[in-house]
Amino acid sequence: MFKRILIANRGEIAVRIIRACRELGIESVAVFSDVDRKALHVRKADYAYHIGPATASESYLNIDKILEAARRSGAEAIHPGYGFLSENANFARACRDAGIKFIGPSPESMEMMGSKTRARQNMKRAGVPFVPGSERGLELDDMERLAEQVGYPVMLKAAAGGGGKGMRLVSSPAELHSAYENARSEAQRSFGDNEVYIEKFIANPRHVEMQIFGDEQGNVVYLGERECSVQRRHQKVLEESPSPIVDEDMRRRMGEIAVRVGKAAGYYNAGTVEFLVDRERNFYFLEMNTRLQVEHPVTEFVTGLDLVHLQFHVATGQPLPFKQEDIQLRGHAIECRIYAEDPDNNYFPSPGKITRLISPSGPGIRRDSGMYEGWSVPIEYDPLLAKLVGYGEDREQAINRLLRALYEYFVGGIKTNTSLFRRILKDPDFRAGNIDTGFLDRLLTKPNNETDPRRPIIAAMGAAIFASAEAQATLPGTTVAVSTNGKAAPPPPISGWKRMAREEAVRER
Amino acid sequence: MFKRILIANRGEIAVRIIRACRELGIESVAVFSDVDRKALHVRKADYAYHIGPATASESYLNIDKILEAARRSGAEAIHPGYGFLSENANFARACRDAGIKFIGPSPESMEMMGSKTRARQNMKRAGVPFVPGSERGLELDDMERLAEQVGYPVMLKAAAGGGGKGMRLVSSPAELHSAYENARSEAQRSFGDNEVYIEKFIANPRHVEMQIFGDEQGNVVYLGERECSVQRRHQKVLEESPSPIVDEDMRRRMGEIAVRVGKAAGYYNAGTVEFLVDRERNFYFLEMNTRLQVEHPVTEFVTGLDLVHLQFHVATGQPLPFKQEDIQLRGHAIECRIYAEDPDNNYFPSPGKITRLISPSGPGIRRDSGMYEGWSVPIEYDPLLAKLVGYGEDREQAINRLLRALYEYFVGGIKTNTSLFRRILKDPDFRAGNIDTGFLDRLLTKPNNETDPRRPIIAAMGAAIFASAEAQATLPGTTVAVSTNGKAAPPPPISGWKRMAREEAVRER
Amino acid sequence: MTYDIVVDGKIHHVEVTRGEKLWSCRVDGQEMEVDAALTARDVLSLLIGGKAYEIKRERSLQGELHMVIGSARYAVEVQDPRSLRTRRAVAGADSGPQKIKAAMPGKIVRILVAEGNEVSNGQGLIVMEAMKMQNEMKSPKDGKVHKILTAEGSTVNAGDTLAIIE
Amino acid sequence: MTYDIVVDGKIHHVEVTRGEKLWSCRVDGQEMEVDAALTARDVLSLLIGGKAYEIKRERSLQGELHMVIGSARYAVEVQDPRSLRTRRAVAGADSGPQKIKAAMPGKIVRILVAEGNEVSNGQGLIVMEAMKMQNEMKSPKDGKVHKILTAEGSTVNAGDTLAIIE
Repeated sequence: MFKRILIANRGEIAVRIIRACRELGIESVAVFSDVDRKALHVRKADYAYHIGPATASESYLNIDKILEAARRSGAEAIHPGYGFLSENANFARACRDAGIKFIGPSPESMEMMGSKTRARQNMKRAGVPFVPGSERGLELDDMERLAEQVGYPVMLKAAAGGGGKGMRLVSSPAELHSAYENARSEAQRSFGDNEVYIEKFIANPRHVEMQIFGDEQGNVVYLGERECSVQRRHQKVLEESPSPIVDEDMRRRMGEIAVRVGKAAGYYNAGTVEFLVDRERNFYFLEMNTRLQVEHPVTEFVTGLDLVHLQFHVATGQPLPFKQEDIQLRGHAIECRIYAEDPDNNYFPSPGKITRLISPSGPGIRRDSGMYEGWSVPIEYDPLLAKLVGYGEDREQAINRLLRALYEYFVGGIKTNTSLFRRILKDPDFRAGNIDTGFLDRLLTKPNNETDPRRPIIAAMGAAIFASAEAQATLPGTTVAVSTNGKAAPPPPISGWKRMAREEAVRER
Repeated sequence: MFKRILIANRGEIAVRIIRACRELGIESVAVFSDVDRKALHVRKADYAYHIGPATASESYLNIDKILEAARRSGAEAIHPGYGFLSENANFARACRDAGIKFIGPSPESMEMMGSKTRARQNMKRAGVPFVPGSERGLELDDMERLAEQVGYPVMLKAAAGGGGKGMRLVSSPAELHSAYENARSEAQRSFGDNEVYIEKFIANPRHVEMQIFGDEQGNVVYLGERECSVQRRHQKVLEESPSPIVDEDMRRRMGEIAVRVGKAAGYYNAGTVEFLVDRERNFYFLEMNTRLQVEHPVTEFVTGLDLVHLQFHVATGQPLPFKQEDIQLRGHAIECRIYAEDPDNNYFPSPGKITRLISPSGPGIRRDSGMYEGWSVPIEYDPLLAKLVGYGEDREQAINRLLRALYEYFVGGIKTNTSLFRRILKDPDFRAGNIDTGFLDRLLTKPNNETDPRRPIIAAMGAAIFASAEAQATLPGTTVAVSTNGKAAPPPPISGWKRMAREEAVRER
Repeated sequence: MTYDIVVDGKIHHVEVTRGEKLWSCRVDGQEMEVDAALTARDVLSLLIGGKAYEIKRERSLQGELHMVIGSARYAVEVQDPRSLRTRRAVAGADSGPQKIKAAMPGKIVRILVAEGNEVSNGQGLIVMEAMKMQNEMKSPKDGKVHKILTAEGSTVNAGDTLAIIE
Repeated sequence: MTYDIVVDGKIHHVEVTRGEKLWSCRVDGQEMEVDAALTARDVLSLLIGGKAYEIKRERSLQGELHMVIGSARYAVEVQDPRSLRTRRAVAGADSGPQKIKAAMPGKIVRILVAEGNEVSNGQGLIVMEAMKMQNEMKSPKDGKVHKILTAEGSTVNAGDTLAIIE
């Protein structure tokens, strides 16, 4: 096994990988930008190296700086996490050239899969089903012709893309031109590559993906699917495994195709094959993600495996320690992505200082978090703070445990989207498994009435008791100045409380 | 399902049951003594009733007060947790008479099993294997005779006992008299019953127990064993499932005997049948615990079931939702009991205010806790603060994940036994599965050298930097007064830190 | 002590008096005996006739005071009855000119309206990019774009006024 | 600034100076450049040539200062070099009369020795019951029971001296 591994990432995924290192007796090396000196991944690592300013391109996306940190730390391998350099074949190649093991697939597999159009060609040869559309990036006029051919609505997608960037839905020829320009410029901004291709648009599909795992001996297995249809602006918000609509037979067929995709790409380490599923449960190859997914914990819960341990294992060149038939799926798991964003304000990002953090635990609850009380969420990066994952004997128990855990979760000082998950998990359609990629947008248009008429009165009383207990330390009759002191943490409990505490102490004897 | 359930307990188990209530949409009713007004179980419940002074006999052990609270709250059922009234048949009967469902077995089963000697008679009839000894409580002279007969060493045990109270090992006739008297008086003190019986002593046995579950239709299943050999003073410290020495065949035989025990007692709800296992892997019936065990989470991890949900389910009169053959055991789980006690001071209890609490989470880690930062651990009750449970694909991964989690766990202000678990989990014998009830005592006699020569220097530097940063707010050159302020929480960061923070802020731009 | 407390825009008149063991509270004329205990910083446990409430107090970056009960969050303003701010706080919601402020630092990607345009409640005004996400700031009311105080491509700080709707 | 710091009974001479970005530290003559950051209350993050240390500071009920690094805990005393307490702290361990104190409130169950008895290091002296557990308090050294200051059955408070061994 490796002696020392550098994690070229930040936040919850860096923490999760550092934990895996500690579990296996591997020394972990963190890297951090100026604004991440106090980040949790730096606190938890055995080594930490500063790699530059907040701007990702000058730190977490900077290949030279990361390799320099790896050399200085003597790391034998690098885990890229997700995002940042995780799907950058040049980085994987640079690691190889530097004699450092990149924990992931070969740069060749990444390149083949990285460009959606090339992936498409290879997969077609492997007999993988596709949504009708263009094989590769098109100029506007070709695109107009093909759009007419497959029929509107159509979807424009960035060839180098992912996570919804550079995607545009076009429902009529009139919109195609501007959509095409926007998609190209956004693709250029996001990926430095403005190649855009076209696909027939499938109304309200499900997004189901299959986890695969390969070793360098050429063995590839599938570890069950994940349902990722609950999305906002093409961003996954909640994922689960198994999918409510996938039965054993469909799982086997989808899994075998995913394995074929992996083998066609000479794939090893962890990968995910994404499919679109239509109402008739036909599925079409969407894309392959050549990295560990954000949502890998739901697969870990239902398989009982640790995918990061497994990544380390195969990266050392050893074969997979099990065969397809050894995989035992059991129970149901659901992941909620806790973001620093304000549900009451159009999900606007909400960075800042976490003044209070009360975290859930207990049966069936896993929490992968990158935050802690007193830490300030920087504005420069993705607002994912933590992942709350619930396991249950069945889907209903997993849902109920998550609702319980969300009830316990309190993040003070900033806004988070926890209330969104309460809405989702209580929604009758969701509970019945009736979800598709349009589900969340529909839900958010419904009025949100989580109200108990008595509560506002309790809130008023609580505010008065807080104020009264503290006022007694200052001038009687004055009130708490709400506007002042807002940015600082609230003042410590003062004599009003102290007296109250003393009284209780007396009472308790 | 019940609408409202009262939990006649406190601490982590009350919290765990309250969580199950919330998950199932059941309203939870907590009860609390004077010193528990701020306890976590009171914070988490939907209702809470004060039931008297700190002394358990006047609160948590007081049947009338608990039933009164149940009546006032309108609870339809009572969950007793473990300890306190959980194995008190009179309480179960009083609940029945009050028309409140006791979530557990019938008072009749409890009585049959409550007295070890009567249990023994019934089990013998059911063909359950026993350690040679007396059928019932004996007078001294009979005891001397029988001791000669089965041969020394022998063990004296309280008929009404449990958890090591009233137990005495006697290795020669000379010791029998005083041991007998001590056992009787301790039994009287602990259980109000001085009946004491005798058993042949098996050197360094293993303690393995089988979880069973019954419904009121008479179905009884077994849910796998738990190895509980790691004990200090006959108190379980760490438990795991499966046992390193139990294979499928032994599990089936042990499980079937446990089911026979349950059926012989007309048992329903959750119960545990304890066995002694000798070096040849022969097992002997020890006792039956007619309650949910502290260590039930390890069984929940390997079965994927929620035993408290299941308790509620069968308590409503419904049959078990599965059959024996549906039980799927997978992976390995280990539980560490985190106690407020000082490993460096002979494991002396260490109550007091928790000034800092940093809790582990992440893959394969479950934490059932009754503490929170700022809470004061009362001196009146059992020092169990929390249970840290680790799951893994196999035993080694479970051990490594626990070590990782223990590394993250920090409880400030009081002492806890976390360092003990690091010693156990790193011990070669433990890792090889070579454990018996004498294991821990042997381990504790070994020198504990968890030392890194560099660390004390780092500690000194850290102390100096803490002191320097704070000193600059006061008079230069003065040092931190260690002796003062000890009881209060440490002072908030002051201008020394503020300046440092500002400098960092500047640097980070 | 007596307070006027605005909860989500509605005023409640609250009197609280600490007794030996319990607090006597009167909210909008309704009497209650309350067992109140501060369990942790900013965490208040209330027992009212057996019913338990945990109230978490939070001050947001913008300085608003919130009371969080279970999963419900309430914006709260504690008022000295003699002050006038209450009425504003309650009335303010819809009448008069509204400032569109940047809730956090970011970059202005697009401005969708021009000064003088009529806008309706919920209509998109300005697209801002922050934390790798584009967000549309919408009009809080039907009205008219009185002023645009920023330009496409410019970087803004939290609290900056970007536009005024009247 | 300069400190004599006692870690688990051993003195270290420590000089710390805060620079622009880093702290210059000299411990027992050894020079180090340290990147120090307070990440949370009582939690200090140190980076020394890439190696990361998290140090948690704790004051116990008895007022002792501890530094916790990873899973290791160190009893620390920060000394003004001019004071004399240091020498005591270091020497004190074994010489002179030792008080046996109750670490917490409890009940004395049994007293196993009498005044004047010779006792050896680790020998049981007093059995105390607290938190439902009986605990034997042992002699910290070889010596003689100078005084017994409690009786069987009596209730004692934290810090009470129960016996003196000389």
